[in-house]
Amino acid sequence: MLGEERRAGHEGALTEPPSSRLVSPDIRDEFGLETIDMNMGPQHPAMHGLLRLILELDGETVVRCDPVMGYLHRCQEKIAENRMYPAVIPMTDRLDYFANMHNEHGYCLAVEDLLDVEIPPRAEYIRVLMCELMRLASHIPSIGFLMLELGAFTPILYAFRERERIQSIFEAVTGARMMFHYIRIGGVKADLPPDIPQKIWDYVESLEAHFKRDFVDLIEDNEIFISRTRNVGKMTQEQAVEMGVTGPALRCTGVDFDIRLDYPYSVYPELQFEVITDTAGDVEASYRVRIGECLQSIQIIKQCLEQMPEGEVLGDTGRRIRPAEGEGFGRIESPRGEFAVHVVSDGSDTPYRVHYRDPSFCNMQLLQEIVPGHYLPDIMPIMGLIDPVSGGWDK
Amino acid sequence: MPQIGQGIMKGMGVTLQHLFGQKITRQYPEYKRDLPERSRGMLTVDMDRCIACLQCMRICPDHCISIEQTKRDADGSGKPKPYPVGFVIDDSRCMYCSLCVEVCPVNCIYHTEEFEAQAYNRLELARQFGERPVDPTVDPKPTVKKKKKATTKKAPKTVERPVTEKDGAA
Amino acid sequence: MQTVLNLLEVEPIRLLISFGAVLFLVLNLAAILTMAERKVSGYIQLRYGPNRVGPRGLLQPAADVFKLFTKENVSPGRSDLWVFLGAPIAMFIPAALVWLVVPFAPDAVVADLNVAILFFVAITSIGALGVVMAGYGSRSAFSLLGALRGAAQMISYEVPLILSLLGVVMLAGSLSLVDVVRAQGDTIWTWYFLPQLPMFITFYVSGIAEVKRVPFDLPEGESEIVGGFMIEYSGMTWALIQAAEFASMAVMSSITVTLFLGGWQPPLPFLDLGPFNWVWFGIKTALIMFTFQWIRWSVPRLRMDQLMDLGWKVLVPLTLVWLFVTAGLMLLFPSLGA
Amino acid sequence: MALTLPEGDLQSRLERYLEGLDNRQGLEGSEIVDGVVRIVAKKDDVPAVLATARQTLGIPHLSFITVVDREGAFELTYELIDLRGATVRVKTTIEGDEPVIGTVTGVYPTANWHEREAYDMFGIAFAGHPDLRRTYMWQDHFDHHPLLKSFEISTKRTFEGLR
Repeated sequence: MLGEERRAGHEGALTEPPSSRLVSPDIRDEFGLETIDMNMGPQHPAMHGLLRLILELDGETVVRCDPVMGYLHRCQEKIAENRMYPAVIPMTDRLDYFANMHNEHGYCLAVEDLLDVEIPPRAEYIRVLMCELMRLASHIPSIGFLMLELGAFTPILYAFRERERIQSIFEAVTGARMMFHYIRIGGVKADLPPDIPQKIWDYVESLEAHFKRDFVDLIEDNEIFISRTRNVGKMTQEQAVEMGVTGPALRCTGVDFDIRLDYPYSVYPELQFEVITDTAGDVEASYRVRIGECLQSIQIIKQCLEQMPEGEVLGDTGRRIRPAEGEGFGRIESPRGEFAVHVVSDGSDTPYRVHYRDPSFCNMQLLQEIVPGHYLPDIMPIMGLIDPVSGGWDK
Repeated sequence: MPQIGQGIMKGMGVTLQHLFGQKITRQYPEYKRDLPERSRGMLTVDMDRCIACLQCMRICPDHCISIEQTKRDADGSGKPKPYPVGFVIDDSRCMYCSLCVEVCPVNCIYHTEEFEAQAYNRLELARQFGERPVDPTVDPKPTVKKKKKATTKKAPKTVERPVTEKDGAA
Repeated sequence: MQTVLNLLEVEPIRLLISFGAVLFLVLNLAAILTMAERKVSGYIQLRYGPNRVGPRGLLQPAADVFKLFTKENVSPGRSDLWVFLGAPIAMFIPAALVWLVVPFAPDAVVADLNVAILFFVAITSIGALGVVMAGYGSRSAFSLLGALRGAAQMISYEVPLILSLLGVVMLAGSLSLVDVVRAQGDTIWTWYFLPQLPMFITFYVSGIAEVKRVPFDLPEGESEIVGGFMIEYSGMTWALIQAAEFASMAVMSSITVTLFLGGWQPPLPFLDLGPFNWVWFGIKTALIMFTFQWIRWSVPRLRMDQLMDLGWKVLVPLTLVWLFVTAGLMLLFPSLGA
Repeated sequence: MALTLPEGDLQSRLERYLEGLDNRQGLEGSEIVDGVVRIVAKKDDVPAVLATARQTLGIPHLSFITVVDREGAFELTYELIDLRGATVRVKTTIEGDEPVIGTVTGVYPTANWHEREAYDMFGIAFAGHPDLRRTYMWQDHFDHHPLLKSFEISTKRTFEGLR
């Protein structure tokens, strides 16, 4: 486990659990104490997208936290019901806009489940390569966001420098910087341009070289960072699983659940990587898990580039995609957790029903559970632990 | 007991390195990056090649393409063929997904390298390519009479949805 | 001409004119500091900072001021208007007043009070009033939280701030800042920051807390309470608050320099610039201000309970212990005192 | 507090789940296809089936609840995963225009928001749900359920008559 030996010298930081800060209602009534109602968001500089939190504050202590969603709701599921199968893919890009590739991949897996199409091995490798680059491009900014929420502005710009570089690679491969529309039903849109494998290799090498300086040295040992994140948002494994948490937020409690290994898809069984876990289940642990996963992603990218076979990149799906009646499921490990797609077909060329299970939506339930008892400034690091994306929870 | 301030000093060392380091800002209007070959800019249409097959209009997820179709004997072969008299691409809706480019059978719609679109009015962003302007906000109405032309099958009308029953799975 | 110069000798007029000059300096300093802040943050963050207005963006502050002047001054409905509008003034005036006693050079001080340190302490603590006024007058939950945090923080950090001054006062044997600087001598190892190192660190840290900068910017707490007490301000009132913040930051660094880093004294005797010794004062102040900015862009923010812990459980005991150490040493070696 | 995840190889676990669920409830159908235990249950049995899955069989995670509007009937899919490769898919059908089904928030607290979403989008009432509010749509002045097939969208293009 990552954090154990680091924590050994720091036991003093643990005081009482946050719930002990709550004043019981009886006492509040007896002394006539009042609470403040406060609206955090939807316009709030540090909120992840458009989320409104209705807070009840007792001084600085949060008594009740009620997330209100829907400010970015586009009813993607209804949109998908009125579009042809291939035309839904660019819409899935808009779901979790920090993990577009994963959304496309999940949707395509679900439709391929319906179609039983053969996917060429090179396409599978390209998909995994792109998804892992996307994971880097999502995890690194989320570390930056965590720091931004703690009040340090600088790491986010270092993070976005990396994201921009990855986006430039994506632009050369897919043609767009953010809304890629690259993974298609039956493969990927086009083969990698000839110079791109070398560019990706060079990029991950250079990232490895300065990753430690910019995202570990700058943050890891900072006493203020440690005091702000250690034992903040602490949850047990049972609590996390009970609330349906997946992804780094679950792994930071020590549950080594990773869909890439447990429900293998694509070519992940052929690749060597570890599932990063930590035991503490607090914000600091989630930061460490994300750092570890970035390094694992770099390893996966290198393996993909080394093992990538030659060949076709788009399987034959016919001119019109019109699956038989039935339903298809796709489940992938997005940077935020389990992203699952359920597609129901009625035999026409538009899906009868598409359901997205987005990790941001499910992980956000944690807010109601663990925020009460924390101080107001702790809400932001806890949001950093969950790392939700507005397009994800609002579909 | 770690030395107090050590971690902060380490972090400040990193920021000091960056203070004198290479900057990454690009001064945009003066400096423009070379776009990669595949980059997807604004769409344009080569109207001479367009055969008004309406594939792009059908596939477009945003309904940003509207085509007004007539029958016209444009090439003087004596046979009237579908002809796009009006063709509009509404850039205020387009999301550059490139689906229309992929379905086009004659490669007449393609991406350019332009990406800077601005206007004071949303309708100004609707670019007209045909002889006759088309209102992009109105759904295209059929103008072609259904003839016995040898032109393949019909568009799928409202497909009957199977009511209830478990589908396939269970 | 002669009469004008003679007028300068007359005490109230001299005071007014020189204070006017200092005020002018302070306002410009605030503008320059915003520029410096943005440039430093830009360079640390791999950016260039503002570089469009004027050569290398040097006219950016002027453009900002122009923009803020033309901006509508919005006050929230149901706000307590007089308190709301009075708050920026109540914040700016103390920040400007302290400059009265800052010695720029041996004779360049507006008022060489013999209780200058007391004056400094008294005036800076008024700043908390402005914060409370702003938070109360805005009638918003965010402002209220910011004001409560600001009041608690500024009053708590007054204590270590004052305690850390006492060592210097004991060593110099005077409350006059000019005397303090004179007592430090013109070599770098005789300045008070070496014998008073814990006091210097305490003063520096609580100085940052007093001027509400990262890592102690809880009253603003941009990512939590969105600007805190100044959330509702716009236009010139906001600009005045900003000017007050930057002026108090400059004041804090100049007082730090005066008390611990030898004021206008050159670091080594042969570097004495004679009448231009204020250059040394400027360089040292700029350095301290740069460290303020450097820290600001490197570290996250503390939480309220941690802030209080740091103040009351670390800094106050540290200063008290060092106060006794200083006093004891001075008893043992009377030559230490001035 | 450590959590115990199910052990044993995939096939035996699947069989155990199938057996465990089949024995207790009178199911309408149950089979194992491609590493998925597919269960069809009666509407009223669903909370009991899920309670068995959670408490007796120890399947810890409810992945999602999908509702499909079959125009006249609603088909619900509860996807349970045991975090180690096995999936249990419970399907049920609710007939009628005013669908009501028992909540499973008691066994899977994570179902809370999934059920709220289903209520918001389809108007399915979950009896016994602690906090049945809309998730996305306006809390008041909005009586529609957008994912129903009867909810027409205004921007739909039909292409009817176009070649």
